[in-house]
Amino acid sequence: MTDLLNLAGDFPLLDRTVRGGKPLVYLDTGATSQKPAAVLEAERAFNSRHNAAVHRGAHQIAEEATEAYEGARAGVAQFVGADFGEIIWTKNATEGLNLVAYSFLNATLGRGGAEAERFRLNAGDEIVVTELEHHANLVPWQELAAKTGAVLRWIPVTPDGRLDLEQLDVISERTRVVAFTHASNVTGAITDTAPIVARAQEVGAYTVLDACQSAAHLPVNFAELGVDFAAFSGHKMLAPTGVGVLYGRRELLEAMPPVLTGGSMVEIVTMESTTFMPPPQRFEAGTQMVAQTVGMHAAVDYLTGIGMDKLAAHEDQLAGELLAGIAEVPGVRVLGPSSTQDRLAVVAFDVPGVHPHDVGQVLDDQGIAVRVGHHCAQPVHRAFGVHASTRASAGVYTSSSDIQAFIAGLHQVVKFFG
Amino acid sequence: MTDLLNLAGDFPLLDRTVRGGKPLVYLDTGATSQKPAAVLEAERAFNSRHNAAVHRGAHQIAEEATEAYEGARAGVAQFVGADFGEIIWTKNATEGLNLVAYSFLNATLGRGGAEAERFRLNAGDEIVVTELEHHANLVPWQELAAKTGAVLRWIPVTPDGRLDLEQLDVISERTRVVAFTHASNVTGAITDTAPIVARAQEVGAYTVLDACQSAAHLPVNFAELGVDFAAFSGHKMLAPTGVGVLYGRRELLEAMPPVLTGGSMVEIVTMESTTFMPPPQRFEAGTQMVAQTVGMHAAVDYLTGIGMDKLAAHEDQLAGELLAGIAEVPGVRVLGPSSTQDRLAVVAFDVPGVHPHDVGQVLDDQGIAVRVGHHCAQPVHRAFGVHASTRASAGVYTSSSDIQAFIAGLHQVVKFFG
Amino acid sequence: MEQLYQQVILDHSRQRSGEGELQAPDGESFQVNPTCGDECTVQVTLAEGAIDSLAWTGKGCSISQASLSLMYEMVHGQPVAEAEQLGETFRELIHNRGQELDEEKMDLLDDLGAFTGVGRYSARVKCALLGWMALRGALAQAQPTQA
Amino acid sequence: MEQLYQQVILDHSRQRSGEGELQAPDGESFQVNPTCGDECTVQVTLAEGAIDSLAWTGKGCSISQASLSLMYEMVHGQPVAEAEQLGETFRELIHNRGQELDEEKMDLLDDLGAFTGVGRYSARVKCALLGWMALRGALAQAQPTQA
Ligand SMILES: Cc1ncc(COP(=O)(O)O)c(C=O)c1O
Ligand SMILES: Cc1ncc(COP(=O)(O)O)c(C=O)c1O
Repeated sequence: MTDLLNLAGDFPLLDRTVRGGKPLVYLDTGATSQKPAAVLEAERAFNSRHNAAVHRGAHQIAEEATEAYEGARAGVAQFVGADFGEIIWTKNATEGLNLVAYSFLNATLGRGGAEAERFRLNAGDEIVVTELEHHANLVPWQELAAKTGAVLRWIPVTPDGRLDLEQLDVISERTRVVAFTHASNVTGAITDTAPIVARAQEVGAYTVLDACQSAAHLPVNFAELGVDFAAFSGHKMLAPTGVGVLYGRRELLEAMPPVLTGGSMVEIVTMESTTFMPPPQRFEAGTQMVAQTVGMHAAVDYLTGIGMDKLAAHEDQLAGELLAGIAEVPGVRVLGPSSTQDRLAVVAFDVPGVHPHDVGQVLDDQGIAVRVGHHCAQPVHRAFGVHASTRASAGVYTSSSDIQAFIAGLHQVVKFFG
Repeated sequence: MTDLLNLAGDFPLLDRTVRGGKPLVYLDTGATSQKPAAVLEAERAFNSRHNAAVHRGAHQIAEEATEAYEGARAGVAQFVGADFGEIIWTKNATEGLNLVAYSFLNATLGRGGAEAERFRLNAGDEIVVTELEHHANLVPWQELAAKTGAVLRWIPVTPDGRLDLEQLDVISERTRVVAFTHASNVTGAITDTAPIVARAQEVGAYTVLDACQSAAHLPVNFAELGVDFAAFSGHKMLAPTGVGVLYGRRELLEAMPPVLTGGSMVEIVTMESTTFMPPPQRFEAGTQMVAQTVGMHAAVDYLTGIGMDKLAAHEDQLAGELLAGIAEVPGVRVLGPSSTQDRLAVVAFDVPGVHPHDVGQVLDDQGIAVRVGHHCAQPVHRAFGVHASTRASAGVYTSSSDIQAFIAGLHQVVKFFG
Repeated sequence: MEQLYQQVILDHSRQRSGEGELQAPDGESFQVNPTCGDECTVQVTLAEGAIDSLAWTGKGCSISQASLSLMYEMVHGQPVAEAEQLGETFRELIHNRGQELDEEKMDLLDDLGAFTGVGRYSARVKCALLGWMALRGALAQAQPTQA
Repeated sequence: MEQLYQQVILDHSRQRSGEGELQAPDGESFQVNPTCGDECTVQVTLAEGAIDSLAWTGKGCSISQASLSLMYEMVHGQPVAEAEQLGETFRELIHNRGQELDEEKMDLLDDLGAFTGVGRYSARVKCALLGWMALRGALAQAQPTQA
């Protein structure tokens, strides 16, 4: 049994009450996390001391802003085992995943010249995704396939909500891209990436990892994982909204055409044509979310201060408590692995005969915030034969008493609609 | 003579000092504005009271977050004379302009079905931009032209840095898009939009307005201007970084295919295909910059509280002081109109024989923050026969004594390098 | 809770009226609630300016199912104009943030008044209105364009 | 200000050495500073492991022009290895945030020591190094690949 962390006091929002004075029990971290005071302070300090356009001014505040912005890049790079130049700021993970797909589209349309030819997709080429994906790592690939004539194939899920690694021969010589999640936001399953990366490398396909749920809850090192690209969002890992990261292997980024174009990513612009800067600038058009990158820096510093190993152990403990508690509520079915092995503290479940909206409403009435719906992952719900589910998810600030309150609330739900 | 506003006290950053204790004179608002305490407070309050995933939860905080987010949309819509559903959140203006270009590209590639056919570009179609554009409203159109086979043409600038409205026959029956700026970030010239919009409508071309500098400094009403699309950035108008707006006429947005795809913008997702929500959601994939939209709401409320007419008059006064002061510095040439008629308080200039970096450095040494370089607008600099310039730009918090300090500093520059 | 989940809502969500499909509808509309993927289809036939028959299918929460069931009971057989009027009044109630409307309107709404509490929960507004949106779509399709 | 704009810098920015073009360079490199669009081209010919001739063109601020001019004076005619060594040391100085390096290195840098103050202004670092980046590029092109 691990010693649980006790950090809720760092998070201003968590001491509020809801629905007429009930203390808030926040179990919706899988959707978005709350932010520690240290993050809010960092953003505030930037805005009231160092705010200026970065990479653009010769004046002192502009220098300070540039250092804060690039310092944040360095901090995040270190946090995920990347080089400085391999970190591209995006507004969220969704943009990061789309960025890869659109850069490949642009290459296919002849942009980026000969260097970018390796990213072109032809009719008959295949893109492999998985049935477990969040829509953010599925729909952009459907769109890319539709535009290039490539064919979409997918790795199915097992009955306990994991990627079915027996079916890796979906990845073939025709496969050009393999896009898959590092951890599911529905089943909580953590992917064993090694066989997928190995298979993709064997056939020369690019790997794109959705690290939204993993980067927030586990130690990750993209260089060690050997993936080509990875995307994650700040708001899920204690950072502000409006900032995310795309990781790309330097050698690839250097050869890829830009997607968004405009200021701060060009070298020479004439009316007729434009040359582009090297990465990461090439992919950061216009004025960026500077204050939010500073918040993101503070967030990874906060997480590093705790230690991602400790955080993972903390959440592992909570996942166990969640699973054990739910198992005692009659009839409730967990959509995902029933043990904590390779699993996040993200637990979606079905209460037969009671719609998730109604489950959520009764919990909300007791001050317990969970998420209901399809969690932006309709296919995996369909695989489980349901339409939607209720999901409880924990974070660094979650305590055992939060879990207990939730389990008690769930008993109430069953009673109310029983 | 107008009564000048006296609001610097509302802006925490402005009371700081630089370069060893010199009071800051901030004349770089054209690049990015400082933020009033009211904006920082609004963001902070959201983060510490109401932060949750929007449009997704059944719990109370999620409801509050959704109301804050959509309330911000309503506030901004009103501020620019748009309907609620015509406002799309973006990370910056650059993304907004790219969004239009990529939606047209997607339509050209067959996405969006028959409804979207009207946006398809064919070889020989023309896109008209202007020599005055910021790279953000030039390079995306170069890229779209290169990908679709359309031809890029442009409206030239006059010797005093305005669009040459004598040359509107660049817009022809072949023109499909006319992209132009509402106000130049280099010359400060405010565009007389009516003849351009009329000419575009005559030939059935879509109009795309870069409203980055105008929305921040003038009353604007997109419905009255009659443009089809317009983009602007929060960070230039007292709002946080990381949030911008694309305005699009509802009828057009409803027919356009999405660009970024993922969560929160879909209806039904199967592994094979996806249907999309109506606008504005269709264009807002993934978790948005919610806290920043709340900050943007507070910013437009702050501006509305002052009155955009009053702000414009305030800045008009400062523009006059800037132009008069610069005129007395021997040899200095203003790149743009020399009177305040239809002109912002954004004044770029050339000090013959002294490179803008050196100009900026000497000013910086006196605590005066200006911008140096090409200001993301190389073509207009080329039109003026220079490579780069120094730019002083004012905002709601700028005072006459800021202008005086700057003019004194400019005399110093000439002396130092004389 | 009891304010939201009135007995009539719970009853209708279990014992649903009007579920089914028509063979030859004059109008039909499919609606989705994108938050949760809940969906419904409403079909109508018209005769002499009235809703001659109505049927619906769908999956969703107790609020959306009860709303469809009660809608069926209240509008089927009624003149189109009255059904539309009722829909407008119901929308007004649901957007009233948990407050009742005036007496006349509450009288008109009858059992639909049980949904008053839904208005307090903005995330549930769409649930209550989903069926009514589909009804509006189905009626629009069934009627000759009024231009 | 005087710390940044040392007299030697001001002098070299006005009286520039080495500006021009070579007829048949062995290596050449074009560099841009994207902030301001400043650019320069450096050309070299090599002979017996030394920089036989060097010429540059460019437009830019006093710092970048003076840096190119002084670079010309110090490396032209010098062995490639020494020029590269000097470039490394100069880069180290410029990244030292306005502090001098150890005596030995400052001796090596000689007049280039005048650029020490540039390191205090991070926005100007690129200006001071632009010419040296071009030199590195030109030398790389001129030399048979060392693999
Ligand atoms: C006229 C104009 N257009 C476009 C932009 C681009 O705005 P952003 O960098 O916020 O996307 C700017 C500001 O840099 C601008 O001044
Ligand atoms: C697994 C997973 N992928 C992608 C996303 C998309 O992230 P965002 O909405 O921040 O772009 C999410 C979160 O919603 C997620 O949980």
